[in-house]
Amino acid sequence: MQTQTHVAHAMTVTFIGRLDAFSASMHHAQLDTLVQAGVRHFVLDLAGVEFLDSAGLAVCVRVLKRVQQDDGSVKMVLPELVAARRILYLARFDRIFEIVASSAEPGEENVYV
Amino acid sequence: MQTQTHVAHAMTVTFIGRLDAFSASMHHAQLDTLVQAGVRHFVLDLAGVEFLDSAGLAVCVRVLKRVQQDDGSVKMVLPELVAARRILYLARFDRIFEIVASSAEPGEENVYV
Amino acid sequence: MNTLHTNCEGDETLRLELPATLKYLNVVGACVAEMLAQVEDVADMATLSYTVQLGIHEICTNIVQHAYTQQQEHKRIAVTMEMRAQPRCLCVTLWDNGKHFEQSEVQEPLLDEGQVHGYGLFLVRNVMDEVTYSRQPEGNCWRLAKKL
Amino acid sequence: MNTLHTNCEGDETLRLELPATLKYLNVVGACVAEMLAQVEDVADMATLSYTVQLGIHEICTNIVQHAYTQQQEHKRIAVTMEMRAQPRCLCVTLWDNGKHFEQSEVQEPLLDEGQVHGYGLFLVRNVMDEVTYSRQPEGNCWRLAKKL
Ligand SMILES: Nc1ncnc2c1ncn2[C@@H]1O[C@H](COP(=O)(O)OP(=O)(O)O)[C@@H](O)[C@H]1O
Ligand SMILES: Nc1ncnc2c1ncn2[C@@H]1O[C@H](COP(=O)(O)OP(=O)(O)O)[C@@H](O)[C@H]1O
Repeated sequence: MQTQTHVAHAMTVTFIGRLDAFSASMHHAQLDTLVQAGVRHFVLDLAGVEFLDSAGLAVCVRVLKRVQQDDGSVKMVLPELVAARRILYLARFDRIFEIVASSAEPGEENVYV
Repeated sequence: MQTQTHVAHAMTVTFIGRLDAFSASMHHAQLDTLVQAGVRHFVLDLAGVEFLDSAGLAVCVRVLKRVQQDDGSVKMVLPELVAARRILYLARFDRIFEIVASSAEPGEENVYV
Repeated sequence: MNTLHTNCEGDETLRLELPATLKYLNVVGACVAEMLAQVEDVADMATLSYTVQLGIHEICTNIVQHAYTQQQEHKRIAVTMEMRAQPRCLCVTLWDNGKHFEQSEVQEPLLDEGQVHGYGLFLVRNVMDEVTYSRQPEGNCWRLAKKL
Repeated sequence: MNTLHTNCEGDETLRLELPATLKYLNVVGACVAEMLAQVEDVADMATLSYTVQLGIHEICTNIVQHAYTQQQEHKRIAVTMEMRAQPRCLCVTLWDNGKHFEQSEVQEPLLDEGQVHGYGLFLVRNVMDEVTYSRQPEGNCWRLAKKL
């Protein structure tokens, strides 16, 4: 995992599998570590998420609230799974996050969680 | 499904998914229909079987016993799933049936069940 | 509202009783998925199955994280599931012996701001057709139903 | 032989109770699979999970097809599952209220001839580490265990 103290460009965090109450505390900790390491701009890539619950939604909002204080930003790649995408729309995440088509930008840094 | 009364060459019957107590009565009926339609030589293709239980084993043996009386034969393609293959070896199916590598012979007749 | 749930404890009922810990909740989801897998002629079963699993899962995580927070022992969840006909629906009841739920203490999530909690019951109400909570002599009782 | 099964009804036990019909047996398999999916450091979990599911499934189909053949009502199966440590194993108990099982009436399958029935208990004994049947005041009791 990246730990340098100044990161100007966006860090892509790729979630695979379940993003739920069981994994939430681990994901919180991982994102906190990145924020502490200086990351202020995130792309949360949920394309490969198979199960997303309210705790998973909270994981995303929490990192947004933290970096917003520091003029940071959080973009989001929606899950491929239609049902999971619907949950994000229900919670109006398309209004809270900037939705991007894909996180694949060459040269970008990437963390898999 | 084929229903002609004289079938000299082998009929391949391809099983997909579960071959178990729940599906056994349906599979019995399908194989019976083929025997009644005159089929005496079978290739039971279990390559795509995901779950096989004792009732599934019995389905295979029953068709063998039926056609053996009439100089018929039953060959078998083993499941790709290692665990299912082990069950067949446990029951010594490699001694009862002629195991063949694949049922793909051009021009052969094929039934999916 | 609560019309789907009448007489939901017949011979076709499936019961599951498990420790109220997050790690076992996948088992509940798997049971629901298998019960729904047998239902035929549903247009988008993958999405339906996901949302029903989610609804039940949210009630379970709430039981683990809110009803049983103060309690040390005897933390169990009992779940009954039943497929019903006319109207075709899945009825699910969840029981716990933890703290009571107080609807009056719950605030609707402020969706436009984003919430760090408070999405759970909001999602449940949105994905299920019936959601009721009641205190019973046997414990807290959540009834969910989804038309299929 | 029956050493793995002592004290198998603790706080970590998962219970499932369901109609004794073939169509619900997938649910039992799905529960077992999810419980095993949480176990780490098993060399070939896919094969292990399959064989444990098979062992439990065979006992269930026997209950449906033999214990409950004559009975019309109250045909239920109760299953308890528990992961244990030292030695690490999955302990499963299955209960029914049907006809008693008579070991003396069971013949070993003649493997070299091929059998149209009789493979069930043979497979169970081969894939599980412990298999015992007993009559209890509560009903027929099958205990299975598999080391992990
Ligand atoms: N089963 C429960 N028992 C007691 N209180 C509950 C229960 N479920 C929910 N609550 C209360 O309702 C609030 C809202 O729950 P919910 O919408 O699921 O969001 P969250 O769990 O993220 O707080 C909780 O914060 C809690 O105070
Ligand atoms: N749960 C049970 N209750 C009563 N009898 C049983 C039970 N399980 C097995 N049996 C008896 O043992 C025999 C052998 O069972 P099994 O090896 O599973 O093969 P199969 O079910 O194919 O006959 C059955 O035919 C039945 O007579």
